[in-house]
Amino acid sequence: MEEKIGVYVCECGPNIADNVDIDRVMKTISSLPDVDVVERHKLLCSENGKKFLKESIQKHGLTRIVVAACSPKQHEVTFMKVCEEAGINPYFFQLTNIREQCAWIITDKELATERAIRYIRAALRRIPFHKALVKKEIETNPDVLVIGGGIAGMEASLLLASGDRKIHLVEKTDVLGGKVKELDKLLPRMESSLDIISQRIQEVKQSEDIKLYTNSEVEEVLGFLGNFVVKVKTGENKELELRVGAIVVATGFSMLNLKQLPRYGYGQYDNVYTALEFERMNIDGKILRKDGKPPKSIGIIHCVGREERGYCSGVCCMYCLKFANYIKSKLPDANVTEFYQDLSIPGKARQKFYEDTKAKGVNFIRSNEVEVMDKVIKYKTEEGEEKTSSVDMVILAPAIEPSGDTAKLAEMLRISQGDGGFFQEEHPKLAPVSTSMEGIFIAGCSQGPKNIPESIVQAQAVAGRILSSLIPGKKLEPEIKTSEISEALCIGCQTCLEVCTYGAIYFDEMKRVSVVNEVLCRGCGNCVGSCPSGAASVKHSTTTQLHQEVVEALR
Amino acid sequence: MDNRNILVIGAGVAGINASLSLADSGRKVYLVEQTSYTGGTVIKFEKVFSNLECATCMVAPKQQELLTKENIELFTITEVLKVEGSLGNFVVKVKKRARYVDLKACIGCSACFEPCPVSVKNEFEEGLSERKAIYIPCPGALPNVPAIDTENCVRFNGKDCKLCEEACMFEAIDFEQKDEEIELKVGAIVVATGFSSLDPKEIPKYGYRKFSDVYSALEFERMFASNGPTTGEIKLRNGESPKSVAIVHCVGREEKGYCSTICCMNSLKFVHYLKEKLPDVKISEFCSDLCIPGKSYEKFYEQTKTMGVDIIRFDDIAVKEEEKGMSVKYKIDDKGGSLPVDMVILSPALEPRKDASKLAKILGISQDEHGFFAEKHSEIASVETSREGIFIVGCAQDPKDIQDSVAQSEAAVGKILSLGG
Amino acid sequence: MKGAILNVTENIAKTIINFLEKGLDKKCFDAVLIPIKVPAGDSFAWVLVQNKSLLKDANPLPPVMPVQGAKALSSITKMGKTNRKIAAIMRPCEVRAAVELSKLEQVNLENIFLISIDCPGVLPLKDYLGRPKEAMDKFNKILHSAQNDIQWGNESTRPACQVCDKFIGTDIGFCQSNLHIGILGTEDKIIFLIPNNESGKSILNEMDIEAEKSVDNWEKKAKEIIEVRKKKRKEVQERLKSEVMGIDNLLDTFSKCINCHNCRSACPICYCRQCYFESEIMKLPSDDYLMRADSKGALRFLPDTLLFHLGRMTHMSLSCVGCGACEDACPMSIDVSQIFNFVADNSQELFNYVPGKSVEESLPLKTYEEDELHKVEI
Amino acid sequence: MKDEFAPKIVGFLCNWCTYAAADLAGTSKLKMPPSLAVIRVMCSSRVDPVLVMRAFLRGADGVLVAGCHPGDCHYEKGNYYARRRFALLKSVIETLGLDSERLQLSWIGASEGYRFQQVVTEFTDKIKKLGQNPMQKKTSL
Repeated sequence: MEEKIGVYVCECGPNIADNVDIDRVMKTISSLPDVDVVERHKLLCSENGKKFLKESIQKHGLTRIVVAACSPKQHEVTFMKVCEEAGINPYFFQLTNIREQCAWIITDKELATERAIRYIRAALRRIPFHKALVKKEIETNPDVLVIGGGIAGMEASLLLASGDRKIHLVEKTDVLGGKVKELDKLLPRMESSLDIISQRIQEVKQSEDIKLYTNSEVEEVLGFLGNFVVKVKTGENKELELRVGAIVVATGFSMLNLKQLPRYGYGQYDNVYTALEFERMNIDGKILRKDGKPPKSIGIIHCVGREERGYCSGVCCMYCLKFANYIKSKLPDANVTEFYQDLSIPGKARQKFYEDTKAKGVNFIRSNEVEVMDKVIKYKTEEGEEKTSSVDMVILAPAIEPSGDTAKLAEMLRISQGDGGFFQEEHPKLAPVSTSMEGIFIAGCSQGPKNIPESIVQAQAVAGRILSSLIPGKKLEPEIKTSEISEALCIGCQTCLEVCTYGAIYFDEMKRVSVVNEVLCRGCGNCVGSCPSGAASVKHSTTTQLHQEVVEALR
Repeated sequence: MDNRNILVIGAGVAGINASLSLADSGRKVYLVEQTSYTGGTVIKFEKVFSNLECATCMVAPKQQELLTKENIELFTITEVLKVEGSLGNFVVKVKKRARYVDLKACIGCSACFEPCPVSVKNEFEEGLSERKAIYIPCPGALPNVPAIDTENCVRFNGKDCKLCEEACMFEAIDFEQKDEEIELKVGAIVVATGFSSLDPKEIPKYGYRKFSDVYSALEFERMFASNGPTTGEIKLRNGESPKSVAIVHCVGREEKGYCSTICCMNSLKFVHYLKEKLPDVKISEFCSDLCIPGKSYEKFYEQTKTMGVDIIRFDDIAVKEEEKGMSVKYKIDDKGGSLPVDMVILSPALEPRKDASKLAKILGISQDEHGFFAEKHSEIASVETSREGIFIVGCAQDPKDIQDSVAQSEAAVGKILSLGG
Repeated sequence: MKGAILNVTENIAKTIINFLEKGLDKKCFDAVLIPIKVPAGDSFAWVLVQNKSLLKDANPLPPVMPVQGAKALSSITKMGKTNRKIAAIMRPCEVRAAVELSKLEQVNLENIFLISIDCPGVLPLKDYLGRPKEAMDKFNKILHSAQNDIQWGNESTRPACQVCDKFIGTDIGFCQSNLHIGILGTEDKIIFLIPNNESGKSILNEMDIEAEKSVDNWEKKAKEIIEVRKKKRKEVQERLKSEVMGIDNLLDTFSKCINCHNCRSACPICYCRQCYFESEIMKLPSDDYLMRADSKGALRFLPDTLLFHLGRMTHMSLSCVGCGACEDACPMSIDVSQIFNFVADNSQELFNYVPGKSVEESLPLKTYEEDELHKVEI
Repeated sequence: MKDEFAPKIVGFLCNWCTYAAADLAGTSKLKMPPSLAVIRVMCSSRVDPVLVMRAFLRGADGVLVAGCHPGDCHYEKGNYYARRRFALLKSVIETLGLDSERLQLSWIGASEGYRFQQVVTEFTDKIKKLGQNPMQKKTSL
């Protein structure tokens, strides 16, 4: 059945009409063989403009629509809705821009009219190759897998758990609480971390919507957003298969191994402790040297491993100040010196904590080169002078690193590692807790070094992203204009698979062809640009459609 | 939670993100914005650190999605008057000031600008260029619909002028529009009102507004903006390009008593701006501490250093005028120095909005000693307030970068949706 | 560089075949992929030999390359790895093409034992087919002039072979075979067996051949010839620049092209199931051709000949190993391989990529650097 | 002015950045030569080299591929791949002695209306100097 094509030219008040000779456009386009209806209107995007368009489509029984007006970025959606209401598939429609890219930028009215006609003819060449596209919906499983039972993992689990959404919390060790439970007091009000953490752990254990698997690890992850199948090896060495809709990675961090940095004397001299060891000491109550006596002069060294790791971990300055407060409260007349490179104390409350600590008689020395010898710290001042400070205890603040199994997990989840080896967020500014693999989220220090409040905010943010996208009972509506790969043409070279940013293409081992996962595909067309044989194509932006526009441009 | 609708105050990057997520989950969102445009402070930036991404490319798609999302109702030039009730049943009264341009009819063709006789300093452009009484803040602003500034419009000051109305072919301009008070019933409120910058004029030693070529960070940002007053050209008041520039960090830190988190990174970004337009300009960056935490920020600092900038530490600093240009006098420990420069860029502290205390009273939430809204618990509940159902996100709660503001906005969504209903 | 030295019995080919037979006996590999003269005697074909006795009239270094070795290996392993070990003895360009195809999932190198051999080049198929006997003598003369003749095989072999600077199957030829057989400068008395990696060494151990002898003088001679070839390659490319490059020269050069696309069928790197230039995308309504004829005045048919060649060059120039199979296949004797080689050199130089050098090195278009190629940006 | 050579340039503009910049140039009424025929693609990585080659051999006086600045890509990495493909295409054309000056890759951000005007104007001038694409008249092409 021959397509019935209608062309609607919008005057946009004076904006197009002033610089494009609409009459000449109407005359030229009407003379074209394959056009059935050519109409004009003062303002198609207005209410009566849309009514006029809808009625005209229905009256003439049109099947393809070309509208020549403003930018598709502004009104493509508007006119597609009108087509839908008029009873034709919204993708049998092309909006060509004769305002921002024609009437408004070309001075000579003759030339602007010529360009407008060319753009309309380009749309007319292209529209016969348009195919009807229908909104897709896919079933989703609302349950969520949370990897890591630290402060971030627990917070996300508690917010996500509800009657119609089960949470599977997998923890590698046998206890919840992660690194926070290894801390004595929490900033800034020096509350005991036990009070805060144990209450959280209770809530997790008591919630019947959270299934806790301790001493367990994720072995394999298959599937995609809404339909993940995860194999978990549990403590009793059983293999479990969990079906979930989203995965939250909250695997925390590990501290730089200080043995790698001999100049700090860790493991060589007595009384040189890491931050966590010092926290342990405070949890146990007393600050004592190896020989059981309280120390008289303590050196706290910031930025240990900052140069090697190439980033500032951001949290050490504050907890080193906290240590000074531990010491001053337990050993008021002990001498405390902090060696730092830069004081990272951002935000409204942190500088005050620094000034209060300094007021307690803690001395601060800025030095980029610090070395720990037996009972003495050698350092170079900014002017390059070598100085020493005798101490009988040293506390080291090591850099924060990705946790041990980050690389393995990244590969299993097909997400990438970014700066510092931490998991790479989808967008550093607007999507800090999601990844390029839709349905897989990251929270806390697994995404980068951060303090407790920021980890908790990120966990709550992951809950926000999942609660607003993976809704029990509601189907997911993925992108419609996705790419597709013709099974007949594909030879399985997997070039497309490797260039796809979103892991939206997988390889069918049986048929030895690449296949697009339409739930993950966002329609960028990178695979099509990389495919030599033209087997891959993007719906609504096929090579033939684009070539028709080229043909008209060069007529 | 009985009422599922949500009120979001402030259409900056945090407010937009919260509104979109809440709308995605099916909630009805009322987004109230004080100015006539969305995008808040972020759209004033040309690029954002640390990957120097173009701010408009990043935010414009979100602004467009906001304008076309069904269950988001945007109220521009609107402020909150009264808030009553509690979690699940808030009744909010807002005052929607007249825009005098019909949002539906106007198609943003800007035909009405040219005839307007009035020309005043454009606040969006930090006063670097002028705008008419009927104006949009900058090309590409969304919604792309002008507003009439009744303070400066001659019609609203006695003269019977209708020039803009006559220029409009769509009868979009309606002088009879009235301010209206609207009552909104919502279940929760997200406060994303952002920050304002300390006015460096308050600290005389920087010579701001005294010497000609001392600029604030936002002024320099607009000077560099490709859609801004100079379309990106970096020029002194006398039209020449600067040969040497000093960028001063921590402006107002001592007076305020806190570090504003983002000025170091923002100032390092300016080195890239300067080198892009003026490859052999001499740049010195004056800072007391370098606050560049996190996995990516130090890498940006190291990369910036390779472009040729000398980092000078200081305890105290002042800007002096010389016969030609200016000089920066600085002191560190007991040593000091003075550096002649043509241009000085100041990174002022971030402080709460001027109307923060008024809004705090209306919302019934408290403020901290600096005037930022006070969070319920700084460690484990930093997006909640003492009043249940009212959440604070972004720089309104504490100076932070875009990533943390967006994370907090998403966290508020998480808390709201987890309350069920 | 270390390797083993075998004394030649009768001739080089015989010695290599004995080595392969010994390999089969010792179960180092279960079959051998090797060219064998066809019964009609005027060509060679790849044969997968399992019965040792049939190896006797095989020829590891045939005078012609009717089928590029990588194509044979691809058809064996395209659907997945073999579970039995196969030793394939091929020219360095065939080994490199096979490695390149493995990165495109068209060859699976697991259980494949690649043996390369110094390659003097091959005769054009046309010369051989007409008079196989005389051509064979000419080829043997080239082969045996391997003693010290710096101009080793560079007049009667194919144009592509005369300018080939990667005819050695070791790292100096950017090749990653498991084992390389050196015959240069050995005056037919000995051959060198040079293992390129662990699997090469282990096979030699299994066959208790000790590979600790120095092969430095062989390597020195090879490098000399490589330099000669490099110089000749530059000269040919200069000539091409003036004679073939530019729109008019190109149109004249390809005006004789009959669109048979043989060059594509013979090419080991062109692996598509259906070529883009024969797919639906290129089939346009008749008014398109009328429109083009209208704007140009006239339009030649079959159309888009140059588009096919230029388009194919964008598809394969990064992986082209310069084996010259395309030129052998061209019925109209268009010197396609020299043009494609010239384009390939420049494309590969862009990403300093050598096709088939290593399995780990990713194909340039499958990856990217964040900070690169600023000269193409405006 | 009528018979002066009016170049025909095909422009593949990425929807998120350069097409937005073109719209912004429009709303700011920035005048530019009418030589560019804009074709909107979702990402510069959608443009495969043969699509550009077909336009070039069919007689396009110039072909412009334009997208987001590296690092700004809406799909994170698309423009990195597009840059490599474009570099390969340009190398093939250059080696064959066809004037690769007619192919241009530019990064134009959404707020760079002026830069879009400048790129279109300068590219048009460059093509005017190069003259008509000889391919247009070659009958055997």
